Amino acid sequence: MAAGAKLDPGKVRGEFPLLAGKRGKGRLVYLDSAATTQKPERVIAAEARFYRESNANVHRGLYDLAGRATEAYEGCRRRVAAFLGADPRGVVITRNATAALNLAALGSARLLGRGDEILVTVMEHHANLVPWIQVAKRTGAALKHIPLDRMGRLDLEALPGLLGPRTRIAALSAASNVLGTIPPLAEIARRAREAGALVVVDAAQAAGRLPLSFEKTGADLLAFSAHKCYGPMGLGFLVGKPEVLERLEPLETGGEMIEAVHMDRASWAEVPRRFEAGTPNVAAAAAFPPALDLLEEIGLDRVRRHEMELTEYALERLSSLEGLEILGPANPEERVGLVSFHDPLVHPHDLATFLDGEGVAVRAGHHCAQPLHRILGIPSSLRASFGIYTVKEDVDALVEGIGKARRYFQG
Amino acid sequence: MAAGAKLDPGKVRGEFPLLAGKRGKGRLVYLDSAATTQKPERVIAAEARFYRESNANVHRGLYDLAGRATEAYEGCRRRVAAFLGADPRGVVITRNATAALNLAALGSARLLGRGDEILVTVMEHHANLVPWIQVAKRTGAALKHIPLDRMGRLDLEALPGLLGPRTRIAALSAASNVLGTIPPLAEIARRAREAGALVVVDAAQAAGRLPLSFEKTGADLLAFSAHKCYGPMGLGFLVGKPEVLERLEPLETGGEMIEAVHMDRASWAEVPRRFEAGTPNVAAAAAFPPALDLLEEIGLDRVRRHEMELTEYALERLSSLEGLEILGPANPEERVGLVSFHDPLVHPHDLATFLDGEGVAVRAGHHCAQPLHRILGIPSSLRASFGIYTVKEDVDALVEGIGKARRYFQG
Amino acid sequence: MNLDDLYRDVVMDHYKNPRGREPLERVDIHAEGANPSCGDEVGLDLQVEEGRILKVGVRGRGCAVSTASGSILAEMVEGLTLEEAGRVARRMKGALKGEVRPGEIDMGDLEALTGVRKFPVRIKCALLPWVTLLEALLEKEKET
Amino acid sequence: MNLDDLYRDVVMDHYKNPRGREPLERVDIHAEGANPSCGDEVGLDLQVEEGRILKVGVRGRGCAVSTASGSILAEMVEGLTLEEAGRVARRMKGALKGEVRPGEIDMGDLEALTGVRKFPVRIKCALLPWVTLLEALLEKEKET
Ligand SMILES: Cc1ncc(COP(=O)(O)O)c(C=O)c1O
Ligand SMILES: Cc1ncc(COP(=O)(O)O)c(C=O)c1O
Repeated sequence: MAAGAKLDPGKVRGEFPLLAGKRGKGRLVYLDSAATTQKPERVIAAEARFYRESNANVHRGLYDLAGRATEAYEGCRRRVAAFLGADPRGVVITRNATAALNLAALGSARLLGRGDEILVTVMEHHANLVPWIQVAKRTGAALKHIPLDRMGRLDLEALPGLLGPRTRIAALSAASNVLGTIPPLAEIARRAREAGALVVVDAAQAAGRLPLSFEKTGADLLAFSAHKCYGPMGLGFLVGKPEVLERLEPLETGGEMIEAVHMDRASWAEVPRRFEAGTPNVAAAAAFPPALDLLEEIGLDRVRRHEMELTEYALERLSSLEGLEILGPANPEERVGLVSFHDPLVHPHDLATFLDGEGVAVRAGHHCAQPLHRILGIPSSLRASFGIYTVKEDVDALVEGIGKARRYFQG
Repeated sequence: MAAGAKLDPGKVRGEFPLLAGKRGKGRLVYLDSAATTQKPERVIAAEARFYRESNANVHRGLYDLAGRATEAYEGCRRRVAAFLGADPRGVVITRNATAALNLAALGSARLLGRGDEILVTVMEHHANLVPWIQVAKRTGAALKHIPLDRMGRLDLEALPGLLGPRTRIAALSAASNVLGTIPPLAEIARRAREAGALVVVDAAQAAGRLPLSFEKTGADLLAFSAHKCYGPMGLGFLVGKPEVLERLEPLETGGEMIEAVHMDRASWAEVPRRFEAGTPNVAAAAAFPPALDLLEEIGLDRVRRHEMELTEYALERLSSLEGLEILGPANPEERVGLVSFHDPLVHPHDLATFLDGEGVAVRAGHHCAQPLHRILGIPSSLRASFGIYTVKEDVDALVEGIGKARRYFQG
Repeated sequence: MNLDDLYRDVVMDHYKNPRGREPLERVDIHAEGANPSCGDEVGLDLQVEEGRILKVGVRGRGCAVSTASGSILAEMVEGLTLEEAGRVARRMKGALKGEVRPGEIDMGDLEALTGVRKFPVRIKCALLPWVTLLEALLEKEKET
Repeated sequence: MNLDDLYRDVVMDHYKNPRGREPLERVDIHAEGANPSCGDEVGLDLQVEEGRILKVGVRGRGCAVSTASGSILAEMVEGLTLEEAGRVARRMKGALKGEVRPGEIDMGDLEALTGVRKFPVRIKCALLPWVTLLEALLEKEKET
């Protein structure tokens, strides 16, 4: 793509078979990329090609096919490391972001004791909250929460009162999946580290949306899912500093992750293999690098600008709907490419079902963030989220659909 | 396939693109199906079709596409339940057999206390041993091991001395991945249950090889991997009685598996969803039913007979190699379709590398069963394992290859 | 899928003019129900005399489907004995889940709600008031 | 991939007639190494005088690659000071892992082993004796 040129979502769309085709009444308006992105043909083809040409189990095989499978698997690890500017020895391959965050949380139980504190935020996805609740219960540590300010941003003024000498871990997302909020991660990470805490970043909504450098985030551990990054399902990552990973206890044990096993005791392989028990999802690992290629061919800066423009446009158009309550910061620069809202006139369920009838796919519910919705005082919300293939017409279709729905349910 | 007719592996092979094609010098002799099976075209195509036509996240989506994805995912659950004659409410979808066994083991920690006993066997794969070592360490329970008799079978005479009122769990495989041994599972399960123990079955090497009925195994919980059953990678199952699953603690927490989440506490969804945190591998779930269709079109009885004949043939031909030590029972009826052996003349590594040069893919090593190899008094072994596409000529190529290797390394 | 299968006229009428919304003079049985997955909540009040439901009060406002379902409930169970109400609720549950074929039983206005079966994710919405009623009756039974 | 890249004549010669197999008169440094992933084990004995390795004893029999590698080790480090042996071992490790290009350093017979780099899973086999030597030297250093 020519430098400076904008991302052309219409062109990008051509790579995505599910979006390229017609469906029912017309084109599919897919506004649920925050739940999972659509997959480009090159990813689909790479997974099939793996099964047709290189399928074997990894590591232990001394034959050529197993060597190729191992290369595909380790190649994915290196590719992800390069994508984030991280050390490949610090890339643990997991099932999804949730598994990665569970490993981070439960694996650090050994670092926590009664009276220690874990700092999270009130806007976390359940995946970056419930595992910490569990580990707090198990270790006697206490959970602290960074609150929101009235603009839907993290309230940094509360930080001094929350960070202290007992803060062992600070776990927060690089972008909220409901508010869209991008917190000042590097700053929070710096202050948390100064307090002596490990920094765990849930990058599920940031990876593939924002230019992301492991080092610049300030994270000790960072989790994300391939399927939200135009890659295959069944694949996620915990990216960490190798010396931090060394301190975690493996969650699952079994084949591939051991060094020596006796009848009644076992020792672990080196990091990161220690955290990868059993046969990994080699096919998915083989299919993910092409997704990262696509993102880098476009350029993450361009992806970011594209999402920001869509967000700005969506915020503007949605504001024209009388009474609609839009969640999160007003400034698109402080948000990733998604907009959630509450319509006091039509229930989110009815709205989502109605919009589906119009060919517009959005998500209704608490988006795995019940505590946040409780704070916001609404049982659920509707979320429209964007990807590299989203066009302004998709936003138009959403806004028109809401108008129609209001007439249908209120008229 | 006509009733009574034999499985025609030559014909079956046509469905497997990796085996149908030529490779290097000639056809690929794939003898590592116990590590992972090759995939039929219909499985590869189903996974691609999911991404092209139905890709969405599951459960929470109120739109048509998400409904289709949910149906694919829940359809897989029902299909697996039907395959094993189990209750769909008892089918937990996991990453692989290892994850399923970790859930069984760590999830039952709450049922164990100091002085309780866990019965395993000395032939277990690390996946069905190390998690029990871990849970024993955590709870103060003790591990007991069913030994082998001189024929490579489980020594049932030792059972009365091993089963007692403190035996809470008996965990064993339905077939050994090294010896091939099929233990009298139903009998052991019955006796374990009489002693008051829960029965956990590692069916990783039995599913897809033997006609398998959940009820007849006598298992309370049963684990297996799709990728060893002609299905996709990144997919496994813990099949259990729903009331037994109710007693297990979830291992991973996060989205999808919760009922209600508050800032500092959470409650779990019903079984089996409680054990499925985060975005599942829907694409793999969509791709597995066609593999089970293929197996049932052929008929598991025929698959079993085919593997037994190959085993018999392999045992016979390998015995002709002077000095070769074949592991496991002599009777093919007591074995699944794999044969491991130790050649005192050529090291397993050299043999495997040499055979690869001849286009024969076998596995060398301890096959994730270090304790068993220690008992057998060998550091590692070579394993040839069969599938529905394996032909007698594959066994011939193996035996000839070993002869050549001996001349190469000894001559 | 056609939206009008779900939002039939009868349903929309119950949604826009829900029955059972007046506060009761006396509450003899009360239950709260919730769909944690969507955050919807419903409160059911029953005024009972000699084992017969005199009046039903429904509180909380969910989506059109659950609101209509609650309204239909209010209309249908008023005047029934607790036992009859339980039987009706169990039947409705079966019909909504597709375990009982429509037509097999007389469902009154609830028939209109069975369109929800073409929208599997919405079945929970229609079920909520009925499941809550069943729980209320169960609680009552335990008491006595 | 060609098998003869791995099993070159020099390698096969070392494999079939491994050096350093006689028991030593005196063992001054000893170390055990293992590749847990394949179960191979190697024992290394060094007889040292005034900081110089007089004789090397290798025990345990692994595959052709590790056996040849051990034999080459025995030949190469005899006569070297402990420091020199450590330097050689580190270089060999680098060369086998592909971190140092062959030709950059004089590798003697070990050059023949670099064919292993085309067989990534076998690199560990070739490394085993050298890694064990490095550990032995490290232990010794700690002692003094
Ligand atoms: C912010 C955030 N964290 C974590 C997750 C969990 O990701 P996954 O379901 O892929 O494990 C999600 C997605 O649902 C998310 O949006
Ligand atoms: C007997 C047995 N149990 C468990 C496993 C683990 O299976 P997976 O690696 O698919 O989790 C295997 C396969 O390696 C096996 O052979």
